[in-house]
Amino acid sequence: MSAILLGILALPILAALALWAIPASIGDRLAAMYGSVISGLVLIGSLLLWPRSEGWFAYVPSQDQLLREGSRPLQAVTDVPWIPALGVRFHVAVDSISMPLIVLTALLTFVCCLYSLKITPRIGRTRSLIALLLVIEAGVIGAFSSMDLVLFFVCFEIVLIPMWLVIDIWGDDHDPVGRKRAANTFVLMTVLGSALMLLGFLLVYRQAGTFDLVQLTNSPVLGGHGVPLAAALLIAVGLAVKVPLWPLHIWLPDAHAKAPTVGSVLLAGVLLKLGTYGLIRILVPVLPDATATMAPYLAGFATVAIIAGSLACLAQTDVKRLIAYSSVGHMGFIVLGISTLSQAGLHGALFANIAHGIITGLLFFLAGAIKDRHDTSDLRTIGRALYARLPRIGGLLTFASLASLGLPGLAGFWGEMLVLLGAYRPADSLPRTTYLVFMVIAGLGTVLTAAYFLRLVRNLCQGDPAENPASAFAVDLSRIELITWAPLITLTVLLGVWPGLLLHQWGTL
Amino acid sequence: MIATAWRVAGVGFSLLVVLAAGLLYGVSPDQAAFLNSSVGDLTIGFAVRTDDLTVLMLAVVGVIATCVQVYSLGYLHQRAASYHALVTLFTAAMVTVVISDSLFFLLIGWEVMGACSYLLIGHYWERRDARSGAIKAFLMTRLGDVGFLFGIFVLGLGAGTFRISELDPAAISPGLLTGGTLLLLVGVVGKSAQVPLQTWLPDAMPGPSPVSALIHAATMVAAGVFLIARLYDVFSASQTTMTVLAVVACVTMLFAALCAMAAVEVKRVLAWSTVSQLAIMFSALSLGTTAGRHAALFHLVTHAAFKGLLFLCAGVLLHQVGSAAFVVLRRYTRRGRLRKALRVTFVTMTIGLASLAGVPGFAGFFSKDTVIEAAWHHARDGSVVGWIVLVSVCLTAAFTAFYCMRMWLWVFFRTPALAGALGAFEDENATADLDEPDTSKLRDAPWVMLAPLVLLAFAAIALGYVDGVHLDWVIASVSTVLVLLGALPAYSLWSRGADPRPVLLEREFGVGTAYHVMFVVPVQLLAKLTVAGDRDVIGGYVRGAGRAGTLASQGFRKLQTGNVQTYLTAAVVGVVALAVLAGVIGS
Amino acid sequence: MPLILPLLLAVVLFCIGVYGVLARRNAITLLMSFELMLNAVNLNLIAFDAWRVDGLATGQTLAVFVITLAAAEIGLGLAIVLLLFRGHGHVDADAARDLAEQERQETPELQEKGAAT
Amino acid sequence: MTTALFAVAGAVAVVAAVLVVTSRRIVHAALWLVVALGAVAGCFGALHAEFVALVQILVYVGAIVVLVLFALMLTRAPTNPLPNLTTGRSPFAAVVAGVLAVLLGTGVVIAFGNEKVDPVPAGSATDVGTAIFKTWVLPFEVLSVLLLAALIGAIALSQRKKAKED
Repeated sequence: MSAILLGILALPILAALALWAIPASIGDRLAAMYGSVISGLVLIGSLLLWPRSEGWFAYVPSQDQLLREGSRPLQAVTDVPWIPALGVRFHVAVDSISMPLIVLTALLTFVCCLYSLKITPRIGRTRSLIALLLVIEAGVIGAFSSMDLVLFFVCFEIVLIPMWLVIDIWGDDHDPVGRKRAANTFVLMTVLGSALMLLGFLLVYRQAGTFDLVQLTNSPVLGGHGVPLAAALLIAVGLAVKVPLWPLHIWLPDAHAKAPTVGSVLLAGVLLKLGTYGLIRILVPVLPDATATMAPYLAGFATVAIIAGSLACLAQTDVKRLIAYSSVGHMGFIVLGISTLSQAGLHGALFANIAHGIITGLLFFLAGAIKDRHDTSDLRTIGRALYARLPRIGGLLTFASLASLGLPGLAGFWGEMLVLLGAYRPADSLPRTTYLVFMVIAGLGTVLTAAYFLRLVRNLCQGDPAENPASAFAVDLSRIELITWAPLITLTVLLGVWPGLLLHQWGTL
Repeated sequence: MIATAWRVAGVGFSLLVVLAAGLLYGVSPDQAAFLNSSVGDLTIGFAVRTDDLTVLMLAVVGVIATCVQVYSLGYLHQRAASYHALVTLFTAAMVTVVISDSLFFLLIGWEVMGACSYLLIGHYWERRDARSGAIKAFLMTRLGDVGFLFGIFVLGLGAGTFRISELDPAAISPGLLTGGTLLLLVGVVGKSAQVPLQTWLPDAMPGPSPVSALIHAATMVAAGVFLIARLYDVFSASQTTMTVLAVVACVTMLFAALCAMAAVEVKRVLAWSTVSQLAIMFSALSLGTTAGRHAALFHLVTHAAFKGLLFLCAGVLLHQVGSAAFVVLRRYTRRGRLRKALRVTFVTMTIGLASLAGVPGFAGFFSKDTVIEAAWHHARDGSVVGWIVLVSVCLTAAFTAFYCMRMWLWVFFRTPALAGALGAFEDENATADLDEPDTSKLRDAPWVMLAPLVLLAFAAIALGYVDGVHLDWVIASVSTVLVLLGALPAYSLWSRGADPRPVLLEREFGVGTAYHVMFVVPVQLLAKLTVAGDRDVIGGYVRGAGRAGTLASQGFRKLQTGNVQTYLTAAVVGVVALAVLAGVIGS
Repeated sequence: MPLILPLLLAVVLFCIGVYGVLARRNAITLLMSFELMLNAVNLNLIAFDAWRVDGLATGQTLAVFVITLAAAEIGLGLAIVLLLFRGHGHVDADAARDLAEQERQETPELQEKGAAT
Repeated sequence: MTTALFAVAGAVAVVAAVLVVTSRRIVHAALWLVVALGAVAGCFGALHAEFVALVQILVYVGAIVVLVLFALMLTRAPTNPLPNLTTGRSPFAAVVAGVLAVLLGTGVVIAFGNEKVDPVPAGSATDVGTAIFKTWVLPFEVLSVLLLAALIGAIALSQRKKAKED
């Protein structure tokens, strides 16, 4: 098992290096095919790793109890010293929390590579783009599987630079200054956040004397004030930039609006999850008391994010920005779920993580398709009546919008529902009345979410076809689009009707 | 090709529902759970059940859906594939609601119905009113659904289960019970278009008429009534909730009936009448007695028949004439052609209206009487709620008779008044009434559309007798008098060629506008404010940080003079300072 | 002989060299001051060699090496000074500011970083 | 005896060094440098490092200073006193140098204040030569390469400029 994990970590990196070693003249098509094969292999590997047991090591005090309850918590463990002087170890493993996210990462990367077979940014240089995507994949999988704070930090950072390049080089070709600015803002804010996070890690190290997550989880840093609180605050702020939590979200709309389609998909589908994963994996188990002290404030910001994100969407005129802002709202739900510290909330957050990755990935693919066909993502320039011009894409957009607004029966619902359920009954140490208020506001946020998605459908898909004649060259859903989107659509429906597929993985957190 | 497949699938599915209802009839109640997963101490998953209520609703849904699907074969040719697919999904969602034994499973059906209604109302998305009507429908029901979801939380966590059959009102503390049922009621109010979330239903009329029939007769709005009937034990255990329900229902039935009296479009009249009739069902439920529940369900079934019929008739008018507005229909009527050309439609619609109005002998009469009777028995036991319900239902019966009569006369008959009552509906240009439409091509709809009409017309009479006729003659005669009291003024106004419409009623009490001003405008303002805030406040900090960095770098750049000696001086000073520092720290 | 004597002499010579490097204008004088500093270092090497006799003559050998290096350094240094003279017509170290960043147009992304959303 | 010799040589070296950095005439400064370096060579001799002293005189006085004088001639250094001999920072530079001297002096005194040197005659050419060619032969060879590199560098620097001027 551990060989598979090491394999899916190393394969994309090595493949990317090999790809750069090959002369640039191999052609875009071949590079994309190469990327598809590699990421396909990673996907297969990640599916082989899929855990067959329940349980999570985090809330289980000792190894003995684990064995008694009959759950195998960590799989594919590799634990070797890395920087012995600092006590840093190369400790990677997977469990049921990280596994779905790893599979999601592998899937989205695979889909992005497949998509690049036919549809690539106008700037060209597909070979480098594919290589960067593979590096991102390796970094993200590394972050999801690392059981050491420093290793997590390193992987967290590895992802940034390729993403910065992706936005900077392959971004919106009409606006070089804007895409450079967006990329810079993205990388600067995220680096600032991760610097704060590293400080928090160091404080944890000072208190506990180890960077190892397994040890830290089993003997957490207790105390809700002083140094633990400072550490929790630093880690939370650092991760909140990545999530992004209001008011640290400002990099997100720009980055998404300027990024190429595959960049947006990976950014929204995978990179944002690093933040929430960090909150669940590090903040909650390692600093439980401090997190409890902080949780109501975190929940407050999350609630503001839900409302502010939705309101901002209502006033957007750019389809990619709109979807980006919708991410702010959805990630707000996830953070709210985490900050309830209850089982339902955490389950909800984990579920919403996956669902958001799938649905928003699909939405960004659709937005990219619409943008490619009209050479702009501005709603007013695109015009209306997409149902008449591009009926299949319009229909899929409506489907994805409905999924994203949390329609029961599609994947988006269960996460939000469980989060709200968690807010209805948060952990015992938290002020319940406050959370009830948050729950009601968040519930109204879902109505606002519906409002802006319906506005999008109304302004884009519906309308009088006579006033918005079809462009001559606009073709409806192409085969490659259908192939690449099909897994996302299928998963959206599958997880919607059978949430247990994921929920039972997590057992009792 | 695809369209044909979906047509077949749609009709087949609805027949399957009917078949299922037939097979389940008489089967002893049972439940089954599947796809469960536990979250902490809660179990979240799906469950189905079968009992009398399920079978009854399945039958209603199946029959209406079959009628609608068949009718649509003739009615709709544009974008038929997506239409039939959505109607099928819509039916399936309602079936889900009906057979569900898990609150979450129910919620899935509940909200998927909302989404389907949104998509179907927006079927003619070229039209502005269809677009806004669709959005309004979805958002208002969604708002109610938030309350519904919270209600599920309260009740589910209170009872420790999300299974409907295991929800025991005795196990839930009274406070939670009242809170939970009130929250569920919010969802019901949204779904069934009761006050104060009533405005979406009349605005949903731009959708295709068969869809309206489906929404109004068997699915969507009926789901609210069904839900309370399903959770009747829980609801009736909370007196507060039942009182609130009664008040909401009574206000709604009068409000909606008044609005219907001033509406000038067939479908809008019918929409308001649906709101009003649903309120009658809710008022019966709010009595909290077995008789009340029975009366409500009885009325639900008869209402499904005659309301489905009426909407399908309106569809024929729309399909054959091109409009269902009084002002257009009357141009045909004045030549006397409409009644004669659309003979089947005229007859069936007359039956439907008679049933709706509660003319003795028709199904609506019996079911409404059951409601009045239940209310009377409850009132006689000294219940204030009973009295309120009784009075409101009686008033509503009169109002209903008024607007049914008004519509029937104005649509199908030439007024005996001078000049054919020019300008009764045409406000701006009275002489436009004199335009002579070409009536030569006017003929009745194809048989696929008429067959459902005939079937439903039969049901609109016969359903009154399936429950066994047990009339309280006093109540029957009182309600007959009420019908007459309502119908006579309508007749006299018509015969004088006048149709006074109070502004307040015509504008539907200004609720829609008020909501727009109260909610939509502030939200839009807030949205602009948020974007501006993001750009100028939060973005301002980020930009400020960037600018501060730039400024600092410009400042530091001044230090870089290019003079090597300066650099060296600084370096030596640095070394000295560090040495001093080390000495200080070391000592 | 007290060890402190050569050491102090080295300190004084070194600091005179530092002063010369920091204060003189003429580039050649700068080089001369460097030589003074190197000599101070050599002095230290010799003194410590004499203090701590190790039989390998480490200090003296190193001093010889340093002298060699000094020769190389002065060769290169003078070549640079000559280049400076050819280019500018003077050998004033204070006036030679070619290393300073030229005033030029601000790069756009610095100016507008994080601008309008 | 050696102490006295050393003291005299040291005093001469200090005075000459001060004159090197303060002389208004650059040529004079170069000549004072000769004195200073010679005095330092004397110090070496007093410490029984005769070979190094000789090398000092040969290389420094014989080669380096001559090179410096050539450079002065090539750069047309004026022989008359210069008005702006030092930069505006000279007082500050003096302070810095003084503080550095005090600091280093204090450090040296604290560290080695009581140590005695008993110079033994170990600085003969034989001894040092043996050390260099037995123990330090490898660094010596490396050093030769470095010298070569410096030589080439100096040539390249002067050549390239000429080529450009042409």
